[in-house]
Amino acid sequence: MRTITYGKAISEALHEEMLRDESVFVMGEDMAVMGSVFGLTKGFLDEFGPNRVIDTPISEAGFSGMAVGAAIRGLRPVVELMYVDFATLAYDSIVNQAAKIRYMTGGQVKVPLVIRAPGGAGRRNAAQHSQSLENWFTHIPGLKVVAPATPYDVKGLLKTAIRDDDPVIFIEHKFCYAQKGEVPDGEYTIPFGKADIKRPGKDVTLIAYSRQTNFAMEAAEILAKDGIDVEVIDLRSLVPLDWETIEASVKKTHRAVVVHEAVKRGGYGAEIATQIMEGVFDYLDAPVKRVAALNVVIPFSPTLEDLVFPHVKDIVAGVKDVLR
Amino acid sequence: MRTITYGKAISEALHEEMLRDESVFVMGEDMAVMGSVFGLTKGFLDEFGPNRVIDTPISEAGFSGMAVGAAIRGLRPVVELMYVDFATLAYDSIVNQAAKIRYMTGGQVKVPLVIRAPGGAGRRNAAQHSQSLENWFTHIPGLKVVAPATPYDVKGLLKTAIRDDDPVIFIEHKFCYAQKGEVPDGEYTIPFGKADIKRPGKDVTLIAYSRQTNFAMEAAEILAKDGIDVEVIDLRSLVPLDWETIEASVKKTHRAVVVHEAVKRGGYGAEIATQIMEGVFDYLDAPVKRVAALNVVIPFSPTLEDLVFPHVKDIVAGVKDVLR
Amino acid sequence: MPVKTKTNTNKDAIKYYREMKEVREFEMKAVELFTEGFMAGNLHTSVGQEAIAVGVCAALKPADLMVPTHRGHGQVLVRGSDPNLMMAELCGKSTGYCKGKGGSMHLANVELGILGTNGIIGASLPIGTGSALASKIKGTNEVTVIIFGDGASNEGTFHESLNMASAWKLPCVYICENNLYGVSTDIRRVTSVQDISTRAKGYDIPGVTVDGNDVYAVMHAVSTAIERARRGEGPSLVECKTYRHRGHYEGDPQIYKPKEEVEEWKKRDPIVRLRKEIIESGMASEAEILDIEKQVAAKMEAAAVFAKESPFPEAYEVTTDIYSSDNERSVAR
Amino acid sequence: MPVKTKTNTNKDAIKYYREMKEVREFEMKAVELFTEGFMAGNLHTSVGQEAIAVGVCAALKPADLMVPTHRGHGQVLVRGSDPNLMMAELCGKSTGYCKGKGGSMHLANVELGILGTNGIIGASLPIGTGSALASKIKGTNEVTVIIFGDGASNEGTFHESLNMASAWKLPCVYICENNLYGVSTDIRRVTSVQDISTRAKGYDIPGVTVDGNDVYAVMHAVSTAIERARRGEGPSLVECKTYRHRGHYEGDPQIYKPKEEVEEWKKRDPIVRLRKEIIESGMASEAEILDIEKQVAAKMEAAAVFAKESPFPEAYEVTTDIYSSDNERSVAR
Ligand SMILES: Cc1ncc(C[n+]2csc(CCOP(=O)(O)OP(=O)(O)O)c2C)c(N)n1
Ligand SMILES: Cc1ncc(C[n+]2csc(CCOP(=O)(O)OP(=O)(O)O)c2C)c(N)n1
Ligand SMILES: [Mg+2]
Ligand SMILES: [Mg+2]
Repeated sequence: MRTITYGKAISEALHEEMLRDESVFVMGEDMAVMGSVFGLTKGFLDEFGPNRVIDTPISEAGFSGMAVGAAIRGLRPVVELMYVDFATLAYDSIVNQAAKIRYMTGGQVKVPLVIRAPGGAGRRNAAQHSQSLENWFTHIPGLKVVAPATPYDVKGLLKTAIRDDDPVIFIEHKFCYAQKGEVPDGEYTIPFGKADIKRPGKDVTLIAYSRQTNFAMEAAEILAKDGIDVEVIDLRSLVPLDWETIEASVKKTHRAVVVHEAVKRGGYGAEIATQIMEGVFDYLDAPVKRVAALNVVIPFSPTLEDLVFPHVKDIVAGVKDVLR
Repeated sequence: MRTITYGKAISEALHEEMLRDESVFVMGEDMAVMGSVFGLTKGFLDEFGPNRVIDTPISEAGFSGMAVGAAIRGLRPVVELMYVDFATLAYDSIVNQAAKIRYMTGGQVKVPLVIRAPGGAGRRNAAQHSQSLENWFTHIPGLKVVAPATPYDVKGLLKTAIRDDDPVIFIEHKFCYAQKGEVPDGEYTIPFGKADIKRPGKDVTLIAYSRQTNFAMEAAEILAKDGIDVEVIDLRSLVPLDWETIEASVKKTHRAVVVHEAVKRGGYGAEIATQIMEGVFDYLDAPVKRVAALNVVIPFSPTLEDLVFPHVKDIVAGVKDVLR
Repeated sequence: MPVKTKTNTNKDAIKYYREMKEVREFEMKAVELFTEGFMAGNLHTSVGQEAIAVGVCAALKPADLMVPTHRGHGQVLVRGSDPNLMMAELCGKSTGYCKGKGGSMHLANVELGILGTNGIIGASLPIGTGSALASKIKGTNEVTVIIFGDGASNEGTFHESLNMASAWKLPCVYICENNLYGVSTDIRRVTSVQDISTRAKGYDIPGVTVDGNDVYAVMHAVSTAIERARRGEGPSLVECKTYRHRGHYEGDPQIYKPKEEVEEWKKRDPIVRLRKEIIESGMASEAEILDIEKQVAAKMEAAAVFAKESPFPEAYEVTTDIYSSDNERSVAR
Repeated sequence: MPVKTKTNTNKDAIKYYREMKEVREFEMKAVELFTEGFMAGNLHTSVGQEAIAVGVCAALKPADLMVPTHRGHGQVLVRGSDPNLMMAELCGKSTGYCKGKGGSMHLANVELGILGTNGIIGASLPIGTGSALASKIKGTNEVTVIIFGDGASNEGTFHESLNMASAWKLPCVYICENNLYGVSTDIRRVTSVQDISTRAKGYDIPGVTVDGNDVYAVMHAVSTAIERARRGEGPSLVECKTYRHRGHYEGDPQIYKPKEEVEEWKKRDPIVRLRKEIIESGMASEAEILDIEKQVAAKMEAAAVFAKESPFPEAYEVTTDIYSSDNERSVAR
């Protein structure tokens, strides 16, 4: 199979969906002339024209709200927030409009809107450009939330997101853009709410999403050398959640670790951990362990930043912890 | 002891702190001439003048950001968001500015800012005026988060919030404003991070905050008649959290229920439940139970709205569940 | 002098009168139900401001779209909605336009192009601007009118929306109902300009202020703006000066308004005014007008009865309509 | 013709030249460290725009406050900050102004009234406006200058801030560095007005556009605005037209800029221009200028050495400074 980057996979998904369906358009800062700051829409302006590849002013509240309006009118906007941290500015459009309009109107409308936004730390982008904020969105009914880790997944899930009739918060990881992986040539999609067992195992269930999936895989390799057989579950979509896969795995392993790059307090890891406790308490031989970021603001200094969020060694330690 | 409403208690706290410290000022929509839509600052304009009792335009992003600027300059702004749902509009000021400026400047500044905002459902205010959003804020390091239930607590905690040098998200419950309780005449404050055991008990630990504390107390009364001795812990402040009180209680009761009005998925209940599992797993005789709102948008229709968030009977059922 | 404008006809005048009266009666009936406890939550009436809803709707073509305000009963009604289904919605009944899930603040009738009133001040502007963007992308020629209050013009979304609409010449019209107050706050105390329409200069678009209690003035100004938008020349800002007679919401004692101001504006009641014009100019007799009024009253009484007699939504409805696909699972956990 | 303005003196001209040169050298040194891998993250240089930082700072009194942009090295430096501590901050070192926690995008020097650069476009406006509100409440007479880009003027916070500042006559000055682009986006493609200063009309405040590459023009316009603000007459909007020579951030190949435009603007380099003026008018000899340049170069070289040799923060620093009280417990869980 051919190997492409996560960034290229996103680009292909956007391109294919724009070819497939005229109602799909992309909008955001520096999407057209520059082809996005991460280069994901290079060439799109020439191919699809300025009506479907839109450079916006720096007006996140405005253009995200416009996307809601356009979605209600039957188009399929794919909006980019340059960093997920800027969701603060588009927040009302997302939370009080996109997520709620269908319900508030008693089902009169659909809101087929995708908001793509890179999250994640490690690039020395400091406090306002490095956050992982997915749990804000899982807490808002009406939103679907997706956070893929690999080129294969990001492509298949983005295509699904674009075809989905609900607002989807599509969280990419800026560190993954350059990362390569196998992606088939032909057309495929990946359904929401279907976790991927990236590595089967019998001793511990290790649940991750986004970039931490890759760290989890590395940790599993290391642990295998110590004779610990880790099952790595990549959630891929947080809402809807594939509970069945988690349940089956923990029933088998009796131990679980949840890992994410977001701040631990109030994060999605607590949700997963609690659901495991609620669902399979009697199977648990140890408390579910969270491996997550410190409850701190993200510092600029490289040496400090590396202390904030989980690395492979932290996951290894976390797994060993639940086996003690 | 005299009995006053929760609203009056807030009003007194604001008034006393404004008298005590010239650097305190209030600002928000309809705070001055009208004395706030809930009547909490009636008479303040005449007493303290327009420089310290400020009617803003409907510009939440602007005036919340201005409050951050004024706080950095050494004043102590107390900002009202008319409904916590409008935090979406002030969100960048709260999340990327207020919470982070101290850290980003390496401790050069303090941000003594209070954002007061009523949350909660049940008043038929529909989807955009009824949410409980505290877990967004606990997830942002740099913010303190407080959610009092009673007149006594709201007064003492608001005074602490105003004197605190950090940004405090002070969540009131709109249903509590008219509710009465004992409040002493003299000056007092209540420290953050000190939960209140509102009712001691030995069978189950019932953890709540904001209005649900009152429901929890009612539920405990009912359960007492069935011979179930419930310990009700009112967290009062979510950040900082009084873990010691929770820990001691669960070590005693071996069972815990967490209740809140916010949507269950991604809520603070998961955080508490997980911390209990992490901290005292071996003491638990049953999984920690969450009693929380459905994962839905809040409907206008009274009959539907009442199905969304926990009522006394739901808490009673929840407690019985963990005793089974 | 409304009756002197050139496009005015007897038929129009009477139609406008009936429409304004319908809005007034609808809302007074809602107030009644509210007071009697059949309705809960926030009820924002537009009593005194009805000429704007009527003038705006008169300027619209069938395919045009509208994003009304939180004070939007009139706009939704005059555009052609059924008062029965509206009143039912205000009462939270399953027969309402939104199955009772929306209520007064979230009235929508998308079939008629009414994209929904909004409880978030300022949110209607980007949504409506996005509708206009959709028309541009689709290459169709409907226009979106976006209605909002004076207070909303101080939200950042006003700025962002008008800028993009102007820069991209989007087919929309921004209509500001300036009733001088946002809740208790006199707009002049918190706003840097006397007339909201002045702000048009900051976006290089036409801005005009009209008497919002003159249905013809509103209709003409909005028509001009719509035509411009339809020609692809971009948006305009139309400010309609008006006044709300009742509280911001039902129950608001309006202590913040000077008595004389209230009295002054009550004299300019758009309904009283048009009624007088019609009768004085002989377009209709008082008897004919009384007859219309009787019909309108009966219609709104019927709406109240319909709403009262309608059932509340069934319990299962609480978890439907959150998602259009995979709803059950996405709500479950 | 900058040298002909009446307040101009030899001493000023040379001071301004030295300051502009310091900014340029500081940033080129930063680029060097960035390229060599001593610095990471986003580095936004202001090469080509130095006259604005210098002109603005020349207009300030010691107690005045400043909220710079994300492209704010020059503003922070010229206001009196130590290049050593700045460069250390850019390298994430513990000796930096923010102990390495902020970096280039969050430079602050609050002692000098520099309230912090900001990574969120548009966030500087309300923060600075709030600083002005604080002055009003305190009854003191310092003025806050708020600097932001052309792109930022399309954020809603621009609107909300200018409206409140105008309505309440707050002592601040809004200074727009219009370098024609926000990242790759030509401001003219996404903005409804030719000159950002036109927007002042929407807030009933003075608005002026000046040549941002002319340090005197900037200084005069900002001085006038500051005096007005200090007299309690409210804010002004000063637009400084300029151009950035380097990429939006280091590494940006600027494919979106027409070559001729770049060439045209490079000719208007504010530093080259003032140098020429000084020498031609005889205010200083080329030798004297060369001497200044040597001093400046040495200073910035020293800053680079200082930054390189400074230690990274110790690990415990990651959890300090989140809260001013109860930090440990509030971070723990
Ligand atoms: C974002 C937001 N802020 C505040 C409110 C509370 N609120 C509801 S209506 C209103 C006043 C709106 O004033 P205006 O836009 O003039 O409309 P009017 O009510 O006068 O018709 C306010 C402040 C809200 N609903 N949304
Ligand atoms: C709210 C927000 N949106 C987008 C960005 C990404 N971004 C950083 S700088 C920039 C361009 C800013 O343009 P302008 O205001 O003209 O300043 P300039 O960079 O030209 O100095 C953008 C879009 C951001 N940092 N914050
Ligand atoms: Mg109004
Ligand atoms: Mg720029």
